[in-house]
Amino acid sequence: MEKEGSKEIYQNNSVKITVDKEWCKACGICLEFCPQKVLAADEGGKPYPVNLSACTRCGLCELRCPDFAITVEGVEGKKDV
Amino acid sequence: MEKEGSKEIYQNNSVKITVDKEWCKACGICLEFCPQKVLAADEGGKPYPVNLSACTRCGLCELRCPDFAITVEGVEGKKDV
Amino acid sequence: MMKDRVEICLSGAGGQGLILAGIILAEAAGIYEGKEVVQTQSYGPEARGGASKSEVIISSEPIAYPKVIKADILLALTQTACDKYIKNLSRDGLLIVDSSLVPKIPVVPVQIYPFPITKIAQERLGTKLVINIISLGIIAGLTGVVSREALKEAVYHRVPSRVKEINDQALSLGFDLAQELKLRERMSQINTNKLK
Amino acid sequence: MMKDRVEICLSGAGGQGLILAGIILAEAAGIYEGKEVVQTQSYGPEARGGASKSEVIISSEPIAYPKVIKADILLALTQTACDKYIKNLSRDGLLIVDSSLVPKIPVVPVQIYPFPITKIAQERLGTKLVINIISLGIIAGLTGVVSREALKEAVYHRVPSRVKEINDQALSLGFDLAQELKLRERMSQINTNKLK
Amino acid sequence: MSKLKGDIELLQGNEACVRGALLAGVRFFAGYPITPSSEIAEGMARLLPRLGGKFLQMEDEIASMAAVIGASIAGLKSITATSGPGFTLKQENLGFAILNEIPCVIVDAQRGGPSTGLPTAPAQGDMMQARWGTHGDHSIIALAPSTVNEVLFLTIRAVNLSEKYRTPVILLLDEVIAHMREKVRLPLPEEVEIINRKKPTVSPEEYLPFKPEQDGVPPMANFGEGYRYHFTGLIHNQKGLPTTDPQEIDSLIRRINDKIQANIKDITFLENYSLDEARIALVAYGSVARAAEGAVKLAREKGLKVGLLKLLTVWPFPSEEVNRLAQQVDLIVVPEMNLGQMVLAVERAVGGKCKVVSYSRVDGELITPLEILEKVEEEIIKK
Amino acid sequence: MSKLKGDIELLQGNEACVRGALLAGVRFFAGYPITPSSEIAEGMARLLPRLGGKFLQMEDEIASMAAVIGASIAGLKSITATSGPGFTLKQENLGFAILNEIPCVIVDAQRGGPSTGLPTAPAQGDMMQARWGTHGDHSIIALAPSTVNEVLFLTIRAVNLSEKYRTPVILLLDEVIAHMREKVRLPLPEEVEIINRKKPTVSPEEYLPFKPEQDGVPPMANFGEGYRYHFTGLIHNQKGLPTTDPQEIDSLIRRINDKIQANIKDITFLENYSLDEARIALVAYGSVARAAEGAVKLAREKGLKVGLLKLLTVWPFPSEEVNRLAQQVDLIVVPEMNLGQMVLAVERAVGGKCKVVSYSRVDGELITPLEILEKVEEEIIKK
Amino acid sequence: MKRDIEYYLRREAFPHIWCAGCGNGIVLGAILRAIDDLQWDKNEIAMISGIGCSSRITGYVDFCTMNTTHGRALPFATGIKMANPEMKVIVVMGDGDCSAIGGNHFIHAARRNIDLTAIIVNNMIYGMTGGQYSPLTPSGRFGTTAPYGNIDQSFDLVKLATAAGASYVARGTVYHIRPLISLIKKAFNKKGFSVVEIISDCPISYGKMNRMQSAPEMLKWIRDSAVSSKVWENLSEEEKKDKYVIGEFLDVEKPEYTELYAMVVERAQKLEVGK
Amino acid sequence: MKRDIEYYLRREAFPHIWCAGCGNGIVLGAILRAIDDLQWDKNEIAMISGIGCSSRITGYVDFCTMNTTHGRALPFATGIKMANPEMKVIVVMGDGDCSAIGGNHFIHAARRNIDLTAIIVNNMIYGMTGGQYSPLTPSGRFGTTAPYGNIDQSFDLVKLATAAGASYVARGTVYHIRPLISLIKKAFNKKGFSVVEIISDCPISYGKMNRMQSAPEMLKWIRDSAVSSKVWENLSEEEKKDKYVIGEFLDVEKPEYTELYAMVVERAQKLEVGK
Ligand SMILES: Cc1ncc(C[n+]2csc(CCOP(=O)(O)OP(=O)(O)O)c2C)c(N)n1
Ligand SMILES: Cc1ncc(C[n+]2csc(CCOP(=O)(O)OP(=O)(O)O)c2C)c(N)n1
Ligand code: SF4
Ligand code: SF4
Ligand code: SF4
Ligand code: SF4
Ligand code: SF4
Ligand code: SF4
Ligand SMILES: [Mg+2]
Ligand SMILES: [Mg+2]
Repeated sequence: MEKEGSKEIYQNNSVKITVDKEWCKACGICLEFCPQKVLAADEGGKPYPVNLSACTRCGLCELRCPDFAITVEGVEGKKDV
Repeated sequence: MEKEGSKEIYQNNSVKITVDKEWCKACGICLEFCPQKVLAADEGGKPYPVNLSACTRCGLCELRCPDFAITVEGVEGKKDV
Repeated sequence: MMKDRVEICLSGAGGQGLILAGIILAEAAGIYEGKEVVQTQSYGPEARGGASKSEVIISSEPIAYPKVIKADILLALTQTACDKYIKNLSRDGLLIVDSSLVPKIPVVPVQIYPFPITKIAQERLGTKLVINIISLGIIAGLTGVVSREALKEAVYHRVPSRVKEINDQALSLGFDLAQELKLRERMSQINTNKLK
Repeated sequence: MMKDRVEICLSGAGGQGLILAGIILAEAAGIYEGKEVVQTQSYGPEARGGASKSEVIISSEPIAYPKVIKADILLALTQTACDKYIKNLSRDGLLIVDSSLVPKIPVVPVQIYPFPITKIAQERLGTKLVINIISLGIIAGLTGVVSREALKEAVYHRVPSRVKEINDQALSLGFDLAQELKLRERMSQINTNKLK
Repeated sequence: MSKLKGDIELLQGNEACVRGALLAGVRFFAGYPITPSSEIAEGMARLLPRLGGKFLQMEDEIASMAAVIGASIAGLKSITATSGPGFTLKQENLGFAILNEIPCVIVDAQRGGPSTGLPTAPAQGDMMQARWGTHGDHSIIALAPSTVNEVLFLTIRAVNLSEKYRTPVILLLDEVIAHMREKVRLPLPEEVEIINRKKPTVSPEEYLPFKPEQDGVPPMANFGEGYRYHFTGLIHNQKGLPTTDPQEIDSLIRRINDKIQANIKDITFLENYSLDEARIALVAYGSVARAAEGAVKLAREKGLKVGLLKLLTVWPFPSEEVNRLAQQVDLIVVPEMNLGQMVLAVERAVGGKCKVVSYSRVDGELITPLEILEKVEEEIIKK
Repeated sequence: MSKLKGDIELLQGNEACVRGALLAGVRFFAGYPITPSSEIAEGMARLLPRLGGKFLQMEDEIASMAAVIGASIAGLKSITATSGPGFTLKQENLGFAILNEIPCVIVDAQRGGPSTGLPTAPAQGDMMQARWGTHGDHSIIALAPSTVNEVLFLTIRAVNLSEKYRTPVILLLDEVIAHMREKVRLPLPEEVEIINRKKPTVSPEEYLPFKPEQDGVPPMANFGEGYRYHFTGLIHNQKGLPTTDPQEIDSLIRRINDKIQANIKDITFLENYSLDEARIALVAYGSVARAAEGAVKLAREKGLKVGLLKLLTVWPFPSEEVNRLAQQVDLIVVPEMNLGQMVLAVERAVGGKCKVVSYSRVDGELITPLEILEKVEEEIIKK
Repeated sequence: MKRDIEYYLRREAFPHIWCAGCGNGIVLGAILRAIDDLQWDKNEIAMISGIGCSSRITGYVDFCTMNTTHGRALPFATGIKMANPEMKVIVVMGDGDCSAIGGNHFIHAARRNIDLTAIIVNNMIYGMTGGQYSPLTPSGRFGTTAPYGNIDQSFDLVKLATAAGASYVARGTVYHIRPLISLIKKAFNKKGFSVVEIISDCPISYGKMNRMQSAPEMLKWIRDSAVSSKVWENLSEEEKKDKYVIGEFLDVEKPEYTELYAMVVERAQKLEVGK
Repeated sequence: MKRDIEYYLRREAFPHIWCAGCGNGIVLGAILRAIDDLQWDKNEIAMISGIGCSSRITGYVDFCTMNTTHGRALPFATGIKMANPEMKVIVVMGDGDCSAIGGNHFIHAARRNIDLTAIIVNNMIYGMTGGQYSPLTPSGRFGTTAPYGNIDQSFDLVKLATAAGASYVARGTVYHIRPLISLIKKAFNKKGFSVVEIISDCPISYGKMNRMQSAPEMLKWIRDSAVSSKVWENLSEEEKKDKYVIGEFLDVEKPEYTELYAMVVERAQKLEVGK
C-alpha cells in the first residue's frame, strides 16, 4: 500500500484500487456489494482490499461509492468503469 | 300572457312557461336549442313562446338557461324537468 | 365649449364599446388636435356585467387630477349608468342619453339630449355595434369639443380596416343627429321667440 | 463546583447523541435537583454532518442569557469540534476529550482530561452508541455538577426501556472512569508532594 | 428519587408551543416541515390524534394556511407553524384570514434570511414582514416570547386573542427560543383561561356574519351549525357578499383595523426590568431580550442606570408606552438580530423625544450581554 | 390631417410600461394574468416575439418570478408584472433574487386589498409590503410613477437601476395609473440611456461572482458565457458557496443592504411643486400625487402656502430630504389610498421636527384635490 | 320532494354577474338539480370555490359557502372536511383556478383521496381577467396572451386526476345537460375524491377571440366536438383532433382520507391508554 | 475521451455534507458519468436544484449551477432554457421538492414539454428537515410526522409525468447503477421534457425510522423491492405490494417548447413586416 496525501493506493499487476481516507465516510456500501468480496473494513470502517487478486475490475464499488472515495483502475491505465 | 312582477307567464291547458324578464339576459340559448322551436325572441332578444302547443315540456330550455329565467311546468303542477 | 378643462363621462354597460369610444375621443383631441388629454375608466368587479364608464378630460393645460370631478358632458347608454352617474354631472352640464335604452330620463336641471341611438343604429345602419361611435359624433356635433376631422382620424386609427366604413357612417350619423337637433332647437327657439 | 452559573458545552458531530446528553443533563439538574437550567443546541446547515454542540447552563438563580459565554466544562468528541469550540472554554475551565477521536489535543492552559471513551465503550460495553452517556458520567463524576442519582433518573426518563440497562452501565462506567482518574490524580499529587 | 414536581417538565420552545396550543383548545394543525419549526408539526402529529384532534401535513405552506382557515371555519381552533420561507408563502391566505376575520394562529420560528438564508441560525428578520407581509391594508397581532415558559403562555394568549378578536395572531419565535429547553410548570387545564369566539345570539335568518358588536367584533357561527353564509376574499358587506359600495368598503377596512387598534391596551403585554429611575433603556424582544436582561445586570453592577422594556406584544406596536419611556430616559438602545427593524417603530414612537440607537447583528449568532453593554457605554462616551 | 408628431402616442399606463421596458432592453417576460396588470402581459405577448424576445405565461406568480430570475441569469433583461395577490406570491423568489443579486423588475399594479379585495379599484396598500414583503433582512428599490409618461421613464430607470446595482427593482403602479391613458412622446432608441450589468474583467478561474467592486456591486457573468459558478438561496461566500462563517455572513447581508443605502442619492428621484416658501407640504406619490398637485393649485388660488413633494422613488425612503422639508414647513400632510403607510416613514424621518398628518382613503375611490385641501384647512384651523 | 331551484339560491344576489349565455349559470343549475335530486340538507353542504368567473358561483347559493383565493379552494375545503367530516363538501373551480395556479392542490387532493367533489368549469380560458389562455386552452387557439396562437400542450384533467389517485372521474358539458346532472350526482355520492370536468362556454373571453360570437354558437361547438367515451376509443388520432371525449372514466373504491384518519385517532388513543 | 470524475467536481467543496452512505452521492456520480459519456462541454451545462439534501448536489459540480428555492427549480430552469435554448439544462429535485411543494411546476414543465431533464432523487422522505413523510413515502411507513404510520396514498411519478405530457419517463435506483446511468443518458439526449425518478437511500431520516439502520441495508431493500417493467405486468396486485417497478415507461416524440416558441417569433416578425 502506498499513500498519497489522504489517498491509500493498493495495487497488484492488474488492478489499482485507491481509497481516499478523507472523503470516505465508512458507509460500507463498497464492501457490502463487491461481487468478489475483495474489500474489508478497517477499524474505522473504511475499505481496504483483503483479496485484491479476486478483483474483476467490475467498477461497481467505484460507481456506487457516494463519496467518490474509491476508484478502480487497470494498471495499464484508467479502467472504463 | 300574464304578468307577475318581472315575470311573464304563458300558459295553455297543458303547459305553463314563465320567463323572468329581469333575470333573462337574452342569450338566445333557450330558443336556439328548443327541440320543438317553441320559442322566439322578442325585440330585446328575450324569449316568448310562438308555438306553445308544440311544447313537449322536455324542460331543456329551463335546464340550459344560465340565468334561471325560464321555467316550464305542467299545468297540473310543477313538471319534473 | 371653450373651458380650459372639459370633463366628459361616457357611461353604460360592458360590451357597449365605451372604453374604445373614450380612447378615440382622447386620441382625437390629444394626438390630432394637440390638446392635453387623460382617459380613465372604471368597471365593476373583476368580472363582466354592471355599469362601466370611460372618462376623458380635455384641456389646453397640463392635467393634474386625472379623474372627472364634475362632468361637463355625460353620455348614458343604460338606465343603470344614467341613474348612477347623473350625480356627477355639473349643473351647467350636458346629458346625452340613448332613449331606447334609458326609458326613465332623470328629472334634473341640466340640458338633456335624448336620442334613440340604438334604435336608429339598427334602423339606419343595420347594427347595434356602432352606438359608441354614433355617440361620439353626437357629442362632437353638439359641443364642438373636438373636430370632426380629428375624430375621423382617430376612428380610422383605432378600428380594424374591415369595419372602417361602417364606423365612418356611424360617425356621420352622429353628427347628423346633432345637427338635426340643433336645427330643431334653433327652430323652436325661433318659434318661442315668436310667441313672446 | 459551586459557582452560581455553570456553563457546559457538549460538542462533537451529528449522530453522537449530544443533544440527548444535553437534555438529560439539564433534566437531571433542573427537574430532579430543582436547579435553574437552560439547554440550547446548534448544528450545521439544515443538512447533516459538520460540528454539532449542545449547551447546558445550570444555575441556582434564574438564567437570563441562555447561551454559553465562557464554558466551564467543554466535552469534545471530535477533533473538529475540539478545535472549533476550545476558544469558548473559560481559562479556569475543564476540557474533557475522547482521546480515541481527538488525536491532537490542543495545547491550552486549562485542565485537560483525555479519556479514550469510544475505545473503552467498544471494549467494555460492546457498542459505541452510548459514548454520550459515558461522557455524562465522566462529567458528573469529575465535577459533581449534578448528582449520580439525578442523572440516573433523567437517563431512565429519556431512553426507551429496552436500552435502559446498557445506558445504566454506561453511566456507571463514566463515573468509574472519573473516579479512577481522580484517584490517580490524588496519587500523583501525593507522589509529587513526596518529591517536594 | 422522583421528580420534584409532577407538572414541571423540561420542554423545548417548540414543544411548549404545542402544549400551550393544546391547553388553549387547539384541535387542528396543518403545516409543512421547515427548520427550525418542524418539532411543532412533529409534536402535533403525535399528540393531536390522542385528543381526537386532526393533524394534516399539506403539500406546501400555502395549502397549510388554507386548511387552517377551513378548519377554523368548521369550528376547530387551528394553528400552523413555519419559518421565513414558509411564512412568506402563507401571506396570501393570511390576508384572506384577516379580511374574513378567521381566528387562527401562525407560528413563525425565525431563522437567518433572506431566502433560504441560514436555516439553523437564529434571527429576527421577519418582524416587519409579520406586520406588512401581505398586500393591502390590515392590522395584525404578533407576540414574541423570550423564554420557554413565555412560549407556553403566549401561545395560549395567541389562541385566546385570535378567538376574542376574530383575527389571525402571529407568534414570532426565533431559532434560539424554538430549540431551547427550559423548565416549565404546566398549568392544569382548569388553571387555563380559555376564550372562545362569540357565537351569534340571533337566528340564522337574522344573522349577519360581518356585523360587529360594540367591540368591533362580529359573532361567528361555524359551518355546519345551521347558519349558512358566505366568506369571500373580495371586500364584502355585512352579509358577506361582495360589495363595491364605497361606504361599505370603507367601514369594513377600517373596522378590521380598528378592532385591534382600539383594543391595544388589552392586547399589549410588556415587561419592565429595572426601568424605574433608568436613564438609558433597552427595548428588546425574543431571545435578544435575554441578552438585554443580562446586559442590564452587567450595567447595574457597573452602576449604570440601564433598564429594559421587553416587548411581548410587538404588533400592534406599543407606541404610547415607548413614547412615555422616551420622556423618561435620554437614550434608547434597540438590540436586534436584524439590520434594525423594530427600531424603526421605536424611532417613530419616540418622535425625537430622546436619542434612539440601533444595535444590530446579522451573522447568525445570538447577541451577547457584553456587546449590548459595550454599545451602551459607547453611546455614553459619545454624549 | 395626420398626427401632430409621429412619436407621440396615447398610451395606457400598462402599455407605457411595456414600451419602456422594451426600450430599456428587456427581452424576457414571465407572468400570470391579474387585474389591473394584465395588459402588461398582453402587450409583452404581442411585442416581445417581434423583437426576438421571449414571453412566457407561467402556471402561477411563483413560477413567473422564478422564470424571470432564470432568464436574467441566462442573460436577458427580464421583467414581470402583477397585482397584490400575485405580488405576495412572488415574495419568496424576490428574496432569492435580492440575496443572489439578480437584476430584474417586478411591476405591482396596486388594487384594493387585503386578499382579493377590490380587483378593479385603485389603492396604495402594498407600499410597505414592497419594502418588507419577503422574510429576512434586505433592502429594496421601489419607484412609483404618477403619470403615463413617468411610467415609461421610470420603467426604463427601473431596468437600469436593476442592472446597475444587481438587484430587483419594484415598480409600484396603482389601478388608476395602470389603466389611465395619456399622451406620451416615445423617445427614439438612441435617446434612451441604457445601463447594462457589469461583466467580469477577470478570467473564469479568477472570477468571484459575489466579490464586490468599489461600489459594492459584483460584476455578473451570464450563464453560458464560460463562467461557471453557483447561485444559492443559502447565505454564501464570495464564490457563491454556502457558508456558516459569521464574518462572511455579516459581510454579505450588510453589503447587499449597503450597496443600495450608500447610493441612495443616485437612486432617489423626487419632484417639487411650489415648495419654495411653502409653510405646509404635501408628500404624495402615485395617482394621489395628481390629486395633491390639484390641491396645491386650489390652495395657492386661496393664498395658502402649500407645496408638494412628489416621491418617485419610495424605497429607499428619502429620509434626508423629508427631514430637511420638516425643518422648512410647519405641517406635512400625507394623503394616501391606504390606512397610512408611507406616513410612518415620513413621521420617522421628521423626528418631531414638524407636525405630520395622515389623510387616508380606503374605499376604492381616488382621493380628490378638494378633500386634500379640506384636510389642510382643517389642520390650519386646529392650530 | 322536488323543490324550486330558487330554494337553493340567494335571491338577493340575482341577477348574477355573468355575461349573457355564460356556462357558469348552466353549471350552477346542474349542481343544484343534482343536490335537489339527492335531497341533501342545505345546512350540511359546504360549497367552496377559488377565484374566477366560475368561482363566483358560491355567492349565489344558500349553503355554507366560501369564495377563497385563486387556486386554493381545495386545501380550504380539505381543512373543512377534516374538521367536520359530516359536511358534504363541493369545490367549484375554473380551468385556470384548478389547473394553473391550483394544479398542485388538485393532484394532492386526489392523492389523499379525501371525500370532496371537485367540479371544474372548463371554459378553456381565463374568463375573469379577460381572455388569457389557460392550461386547458387547446393548442392553436387564441387568447389575449396568445395573439399568435397557443403553443402550449393542454392538460387532460381526466388523465391527471386518475394518475394522481382520484376515485371518480368524469367529463360532461353544459350542452349535454341531463347526462351532466347524472355525472354530478354520481360524483356527489362517491366516498373519496371525485372529479367532474365540465366543458363550458365563455362567449365573451373565449368565443370572441376564437370566432364564436355568441353563446349558442359556442354551445354548438361544444355539442359538435364532444364524443362519447365508447365512440372515442375507435377514432383515429386524426379523427380525435379538435374533438374531446365525454363520459365516465374512473370509478373505483379505495380508502378515504377522513376515514383513515379516524383510524389514526383510534390507534393513537389506544397507545395513550397503553402507555 | 473518458475523464476523471473529479474533472466535473468542485473539489474545494468536498467532502460533501451528506451522511455516510447517502444515495445523493451515488446519484451525483451517475449523473456525472452520463455527462462524461456524452462528452458535453461544461460551459453549456446548467444544473438547477431546489431545496433538500439532494438539492445540495448543485454545489458540488463545476457547471453553471443554482440551488434555488424549495420546489421551484423547474420554473427557474424554464427561464434559463427559454432565454438560452442552447444550454443543456438538468434539474435535480428531492421527492418532497418535486412532488410536494413543487408538484405544480413538475406537471406544468411536463405539459409544456420544454427540453429539460428532471432527475428526482426519491428517498421517500424529507431528508433535510429530519424525516417527515413525503408524498412519495409508501403508505404504512413511518416518519417523524407519521408516528402512527403514513395513511397517505403515494404518488406514482411515472404516471403523473406521463399524464401531464412528458416525452421521456423512466425509473431507476441507486443500486442498479449501470442501468441508471443509461437511463440518465437517454433522458439527457431526449428533446423535450424527460424525467428520471431514482429510488435512493436515506439511512438517517428514512432508514432509522423504518427499521433499516444502515446504507447497505437500505440498498438491499431497494434491490429486493425493484421489479423490472417486463416482470411487473405479470404480477398480481398482491405481489405488487411493497414492490416498485423500474425501467423505461415513456419515450415519444412531440414538439418541444423552445422550438415552438421560435416559430412564434417567426410568425410575429412576419406579421410585423406585413403590417
Ligand atoms: C394569486 C392570483 N393571481 C391571479 C389572479 C387573477 N385572476 C383572477 S381569476 C383568474 C383566472 C380565471 O380563470 P379560470 O380559473 O379559468 O376561471 P373563469 O374566470 O374562466 O371562470 C385570474 C388569473 C388572482 N385573483 N389571484
Ligand atoms: C418554502 C419552504 N418550505 C419548507 C422548507 C424546508 N425544507 C427544506 S428541504 C425540505 C424537504 C426535503 O425533502 P426532499 O425534497 O425529499 O429532499 P431530501 O432532503 O430528502 O433530499 C423542506 C420541507 C423550505 N426550505 N422552504
Ligand atoms: S471493482 Fe468490482 S470486484 Fe473489484 S473491488 Fe470493486 S466491486 Fe469488487
Ligand atoms: S462506498 Fe465509498 S464512502 Fe462508503 S465505505 Fe466505500 S469508499 Fe467509503
Ligand atoms: S320545454 Fe322543451 S319543448 Fe318546451 S319550450 Fe322548453 S325546450 Fe322547448
Ligand atoms: S336561456 Fe334564459 S337567459 Fe337565455 S334567453 Fe333564454 S330565458 Fe333568457
Ligand atoms: S367572461 Fe366568460 S366566463 Fe366570465 S362571465 Fe363572461 S362569459 Fe362567463
Ligand atoms: S438525511 Fe438522508 S438524504 Fe439527507 S444527507 Fe443524510 S442520508 Fe442523505
Ligand atoms: Mg376559465
Ligand atoms: Mg427526499
